[in-house]
Amino acid sequence: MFPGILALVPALPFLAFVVIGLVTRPWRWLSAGVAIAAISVAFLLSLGALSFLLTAGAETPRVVELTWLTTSTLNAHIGLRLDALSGIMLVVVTTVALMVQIYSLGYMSEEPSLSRYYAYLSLFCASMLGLVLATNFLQLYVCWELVGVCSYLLIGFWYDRHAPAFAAKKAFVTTRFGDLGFLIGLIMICTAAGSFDFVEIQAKVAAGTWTAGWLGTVAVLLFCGAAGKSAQVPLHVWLPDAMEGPTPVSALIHAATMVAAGVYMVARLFFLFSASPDAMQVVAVIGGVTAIFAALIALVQDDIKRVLAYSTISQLGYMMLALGVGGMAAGMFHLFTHAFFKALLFLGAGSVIHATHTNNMWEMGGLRKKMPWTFWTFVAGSLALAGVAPFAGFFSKDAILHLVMGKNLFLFALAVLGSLCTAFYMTRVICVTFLGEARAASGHAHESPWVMRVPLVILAVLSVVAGFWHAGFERLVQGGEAEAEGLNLGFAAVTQMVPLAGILAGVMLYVLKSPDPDALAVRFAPLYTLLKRRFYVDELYDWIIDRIVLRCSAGLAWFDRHVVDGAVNGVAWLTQQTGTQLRYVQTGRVQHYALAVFGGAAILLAIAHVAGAF
Amino acid sequence: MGETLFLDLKDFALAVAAALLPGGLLASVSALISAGAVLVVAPVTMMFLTWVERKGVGRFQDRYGPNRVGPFGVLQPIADGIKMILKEDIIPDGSDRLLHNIMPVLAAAPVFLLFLVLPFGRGMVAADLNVGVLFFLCISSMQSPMIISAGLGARSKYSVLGSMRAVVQVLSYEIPMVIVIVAVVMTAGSMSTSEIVAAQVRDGWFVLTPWGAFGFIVFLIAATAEANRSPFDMSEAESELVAGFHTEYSGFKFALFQMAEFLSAFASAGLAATLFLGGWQGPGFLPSWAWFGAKALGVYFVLVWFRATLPRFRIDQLLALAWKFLFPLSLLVVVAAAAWYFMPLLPALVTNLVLLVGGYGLLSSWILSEFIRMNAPRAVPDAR
Amino acid sequence: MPADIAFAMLGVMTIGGALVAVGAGNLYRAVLGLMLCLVGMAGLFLLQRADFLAVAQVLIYVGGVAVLIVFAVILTEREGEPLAAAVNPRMVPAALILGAGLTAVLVSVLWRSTPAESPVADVTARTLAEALLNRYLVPFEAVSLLLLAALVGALLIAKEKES
Amino acid sequence: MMDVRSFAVIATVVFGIGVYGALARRHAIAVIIAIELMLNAAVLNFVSFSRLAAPGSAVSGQVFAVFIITVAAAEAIVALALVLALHRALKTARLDRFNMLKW
Repeated sequence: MFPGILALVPALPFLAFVVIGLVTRPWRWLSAGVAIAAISVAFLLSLGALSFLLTAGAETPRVVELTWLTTSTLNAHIGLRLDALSGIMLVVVTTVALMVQIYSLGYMSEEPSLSRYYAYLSLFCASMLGLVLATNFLQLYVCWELVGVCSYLLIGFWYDRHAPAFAAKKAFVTTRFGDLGFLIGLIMICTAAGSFDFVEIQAKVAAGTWTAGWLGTVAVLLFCGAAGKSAQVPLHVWLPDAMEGPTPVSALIHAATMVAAGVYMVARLFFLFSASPDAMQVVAVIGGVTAIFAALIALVQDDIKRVLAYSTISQLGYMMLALGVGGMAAGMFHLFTHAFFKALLFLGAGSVIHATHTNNMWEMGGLRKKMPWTFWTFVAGSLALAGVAPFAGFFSKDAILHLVMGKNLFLFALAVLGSLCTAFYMTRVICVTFLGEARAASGHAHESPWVMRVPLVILAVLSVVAGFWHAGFERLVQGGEAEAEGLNLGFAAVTQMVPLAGILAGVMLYVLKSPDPDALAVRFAPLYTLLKRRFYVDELYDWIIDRIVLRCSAGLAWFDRHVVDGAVNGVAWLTQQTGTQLRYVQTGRVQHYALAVFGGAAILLAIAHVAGAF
Repeated sequence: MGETLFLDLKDFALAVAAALLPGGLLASVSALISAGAVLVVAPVTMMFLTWVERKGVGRFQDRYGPNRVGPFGVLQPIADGIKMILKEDIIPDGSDRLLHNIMPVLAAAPVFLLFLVLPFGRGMVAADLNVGVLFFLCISSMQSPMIISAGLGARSKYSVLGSMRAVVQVLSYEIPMVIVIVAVVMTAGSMSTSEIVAAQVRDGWFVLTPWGAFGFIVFLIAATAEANRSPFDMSEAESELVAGFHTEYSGFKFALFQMAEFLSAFASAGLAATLFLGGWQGPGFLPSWAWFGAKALGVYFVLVWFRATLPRFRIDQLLALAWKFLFPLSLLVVVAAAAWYFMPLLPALVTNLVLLVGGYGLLSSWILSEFIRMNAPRAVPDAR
Repeated sequence: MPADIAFAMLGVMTIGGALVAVGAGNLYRAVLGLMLCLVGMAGLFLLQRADFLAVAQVLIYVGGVAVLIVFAVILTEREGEPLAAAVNPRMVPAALILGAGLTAVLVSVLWRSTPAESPVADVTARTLAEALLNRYLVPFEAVSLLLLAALVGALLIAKEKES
Repeated sequence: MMDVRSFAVIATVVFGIGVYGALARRHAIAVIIAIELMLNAAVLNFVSFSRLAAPGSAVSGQVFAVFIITVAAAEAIVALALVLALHRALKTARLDRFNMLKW
């Protein structure tokens, strides 16, 4: 039965997309129902697949393939690959997607084009699930781009407003930079291997067909794509802006679909990366830098969603860091847990925004009483994110830190610092948003409807308990060959100090106001401004584009306008002139034409006759 | 008695020729003798016909007709001929002299060819072509360009109008006529006139079958119209067009047109006799050629009868008759003939009657009502 | 030989008719020339024992097409446009050269060919009919459809627009 | 003299005359006449050359001739109708007055 039936997992949401687009578009609640029904079935199937893997073992991937197209040099397949990675990802994606879609019923209830929204969501899920189940580079790439398109559509869902349209464009263009490298790497490896299939390429890599240096180049190029999709420095700039989309979409993008694609891709191609220590080093450094970089920016943001966005970038950095130091299981486990608590946090933030109609934390405050469900689930998510035991984040982050410490102390230091920042800024968010005095926007706030609360609760529960599966997870992913490392209690006790310190600092600053955060901001003004302006990355890009790219473009445009267009217009002019002259041959008198016809026939006949044809 | 009279005469002439001429020319001589016979007989027949016509019409109109020249006026045609030859030949100003001069000849010449394929008696057909009937049609259809050229050659309004009417009429009536002939040809299994007569010797006269009776009527009407004879003589309607296409022709040219007309009418009568009335066959007390002559003359007499009895049609009624009444009937005749050919006697009879009497009765009454409705006088809007 | 004499006469008639048809300034005479040529053609068919074709040729061309052409001439005749200027003088040299050249080339082709035994095919109306209604049934029906279409089309084109 | 070649020569000459007429004549109807001449020359060739065909298939040539005659009749009808329409629209049937068939 498995994995053939899994074709339904991406197919059902896709079908929902088609049905909504073609049939149920005028009836928005029906569209929502179709989408949710499709994703629910996909969710159940995914659970079935995971339990099947747990009972039957996941040592060897199970693959079914159909031939898609055949050329003389390449055979492209389309297929399904079920192994530990894809099984887990299926569950993560479908769970989060299901929660988000249910939550959206409440959050988007006043949206007139709800059908379009659910159609995009369904297509988004379908392409992500197709990516997860991909058996080869081509399928991976197609789904990869589909995911990009869907994120574009969803970030720019309110396309009639300036900011979302602009953010969507930014997201698309930025990821495109990464995708360029990805495509080059993909072409290199696939032409070299003569195949798209992961299995075949893995075999060739294992057989040592290529040198480590060449493989490293390929891996780094492929990592460019992952960096773009997973918003690693320096291609992280799109993700905070992507907050312009509907909040449930942000949850989906941050937890399960878009950004997870990069990490998943690196994990899926781990055989390739691990063959080149240099490439692994690049991944690890980029991940580590991203982790601390984004965490620092998150410290000073005012927009609740932006804080969460930077925290996502930071957490993705952790995942990459883990992968870079060889901890595939650790990285994926962090992806797994992060999906739940980040979805939870975004949905919670959405709930808050839904209630207050603002994104700015400083206009909220005192919401703990008014929105208890949201508050408590949000706290649970924050604790998980901060890595406080025994919440899910603790287990995954601890595994990463332990792993990194064994490899590279510098990166370990960055990671620990990042962890401290994480705890601090989450404390800041909770204190400013939920505690303290009620400010401008929270006066009329009220608890969200139950369709929004239920997903919060479910995700909160998952955020609490998911961590306890770490041993089983590791066994599943490692395929039983390496014995699970288990929890190092001593190490955990030491690292546990870090988030607690962060929380303490946060509470001191934002509850006790000693020292006063505003005074600190004035005192460390240059640093504060640097962080507030997000290290001037956007400005740097603007400068590069304005000064370098646009000037080069101007030169090229001149060339295009005068030389290329000149050539084209010249050809057109020549044709036109020839036609103008030739049209005098066309006298409009039918007998002249007949003369030409008969004359031609006579001449041909005469030539053939003289040549002796007859 | 005399059954082989003409054949014996020809054999005798051939024997004389064989004695005098080299053998290779014998076939040509045989053909020349037959053609010569036709050329001699035709004008004589024509003279006789004019006498029959004038005498007959006279009697119908309760007068004597020609009775001064010769006994019962039989020599009247000769007197007419002399008068025609002696008359002044007028060529109007502005007419096309060439056309004016040659058209009478060209109009009269093909008519003689019509007689080539008529079986005048047992074995008495000048050229037994396997496409005989078609040949007849082709020659008679050559009349229309001749008529129109003659009319145009005179360059008179009456002539042009008359010739155009004549051509439209001939072309229209040719169609039901040809279709009816197709029925005969289908049944006989040949287009050769002698074969068709032979088929009627075998199966009985076609006019005695229902489809044949209707076909004969259609053929007769169409032939009358083809010959531009009253009541279809629109092309030379005296009251409207003076004399139609030959208005401007006088003297012997006029005589040639007259001859062409009479002869083609008689040839049509002969064809009617051949196709429907069993040709030359008949009881043995008369020779076969006499039977043929009697039948042809009988048919011709009916044409005279028409002329004397019926008033002239209007041109639109005339065309409507061809297209709306004869044309459907001729198609039904073809179907009925096929039924007759393939079915046993009784069902064939029933089918024929249903088709021709029932079917055509309904069809024609519907068409007639429509025709009357369309031609009903309309309220004329006030002319300001 | 009588047949040869007939052939010579018919040949002269055909070619002469054709010359009149393209040479006569008066269109009526041109039509007469055409008729003459067509009748001569029919005679040439008859000489080759193509009885049916000969008869059909006269029936259709002389009895039908020629009359139609005369009608068209009558309907398009106009005062003040002399038909005498029948040829376009600027086209005459080219047309003459082309006509003569084409004829010369084709005759030369014929000249070079080896004379073959030329039996006279025995095609009667019956065999022709059998061929038309068996082997060539589909083209035959197609041609009848074509005729119908041409008839309807011609009516539509030539019909006066009702104002 | 009765061989196929002599008939073909006559057909060729008539065809050449037709070509001359079709190109040089001014009046549309005169051109139609010339075209009829050419078509008939082709018919004559079909009939003549069918004599050279294998016994039994000689009929094919005449069948083709029948088709050509039929199609030529149809062509003549349509052409004359066009001439009439042209005459009605432009008040002339002279081809050298008619030069709109361009650009």
